Amino acid sequence: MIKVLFFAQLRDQLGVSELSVSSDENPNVQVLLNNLKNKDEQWEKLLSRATLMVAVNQTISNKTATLSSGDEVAFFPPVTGG
Amino acid sequence: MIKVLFFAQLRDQLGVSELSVSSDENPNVQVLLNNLKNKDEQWEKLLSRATLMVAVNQTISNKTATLSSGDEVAFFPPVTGG
Amino acid sequence: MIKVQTEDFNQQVQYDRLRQASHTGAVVTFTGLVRDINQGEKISALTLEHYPAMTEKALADIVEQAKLRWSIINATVIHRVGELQLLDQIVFVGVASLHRGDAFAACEFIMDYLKTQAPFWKKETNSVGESYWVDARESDQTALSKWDIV
Amino acid sequence: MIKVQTEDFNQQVQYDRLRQASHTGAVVTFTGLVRDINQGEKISALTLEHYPAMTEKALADIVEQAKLRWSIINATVIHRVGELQLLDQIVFVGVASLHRGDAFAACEFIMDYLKTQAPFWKKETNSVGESYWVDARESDQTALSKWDIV
Repeated sequence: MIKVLFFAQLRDQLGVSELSVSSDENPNVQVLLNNLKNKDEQWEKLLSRATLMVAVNQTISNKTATLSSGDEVAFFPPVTGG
Repeated sequence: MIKVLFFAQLRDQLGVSELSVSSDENPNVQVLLNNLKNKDEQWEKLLSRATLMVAVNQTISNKTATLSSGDEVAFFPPVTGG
Repeated sequence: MIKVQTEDFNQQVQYDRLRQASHTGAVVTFTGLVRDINQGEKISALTLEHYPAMTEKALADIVEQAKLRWSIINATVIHRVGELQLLDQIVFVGVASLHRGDAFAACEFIMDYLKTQAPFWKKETNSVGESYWVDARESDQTALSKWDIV
Repeated sequence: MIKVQTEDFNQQVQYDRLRQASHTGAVVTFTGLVRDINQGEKISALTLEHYPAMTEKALADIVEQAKLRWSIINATVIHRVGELQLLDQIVFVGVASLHRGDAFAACEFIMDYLKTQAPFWKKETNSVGESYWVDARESDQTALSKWDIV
């Protein structure tokens, strides 16, 4: 399984902070994103933003990153700390 | 009269920290410098250095600055504070 | 030293730790504070959310990047999370080096990188009690260009 | 605040003064210390000479130049003179601004300018008791080029 996390306004808008998905069906970030977008129009819209950031196993990553069981993938809006 | 000051290694090498010169004979910094260099070979050498800095009335200045009675002119080597 | 914490931090303690190593000639510190005004709006409070498993790792990575680029004797990053009040301290970055050029550059680089790469998010409450997530500033992205990243 | 003094200064006191003004979002401080080594030579002490009638004026001018270029809420420069020991603090520059870019740039500009324009001179004593005036570093001149001066 792959653990998927959402943060900040993205989490608020999706109404979900965490979910698990099958690693077989989600071999990389791009496929995972496509599968998540298929949930409904709201997910499609929120996860299509050009500014969406992704971290794989707590490191900033990109859509080509491959995934395997046990990985943690986080999606979040542009960071605003500091 | 014009008050002339020397600082740091320049003062040590000249052996003088302060002197007074006539304002009539020293209408600008360049003339003042030339007059001082005429004292002897050591003065000629030390005051000919390209790195020599000059301040007129406590403001960094240059050789074209005009002088009048009551002015304070300081010559010093490159600064090394901070 | 890298820390993510809810508690406040003390400037003198952090500065004293940074200045103590042999050969240190320059210490540069940056402190970010909760402004009482942001993008024209009067602010009454700020909440900082983060991605706990990732934040310290992200900050440590940024410091490592800085160490590859500049000569650094000592570096500290402290970032607060949770509820903050007006004028509270949010973040501290301090760098000690032999010479000032390295300390200035590394400190600013760490802040510029942190602003765009470290997983913290600000939620402001304005003076009439409305809460909203703070938008990312485009100037934080453009600030990165001086380091040849992006 | 501009000060030239023989006494030491306190980081927290200076920082607290800088951070207190309304709208302040960023405070950058620089502190220069007496290194225990300079250009390969082991140092045992340092004497700072200055041109008393000019130093505070020169520092104030530099801060004014910085205020023309960047948005500054508050700025402090303290420079010590006289006899200093190893690891002693020599100079403090602190700048408070709305945003970090202004605070970083103004603080570094003030230091770069001070290094080449303010009338202070260092005399070092090495570990075998020899005293000599410190040579100006060419890198301090070249540091100015990033501000389009020289």
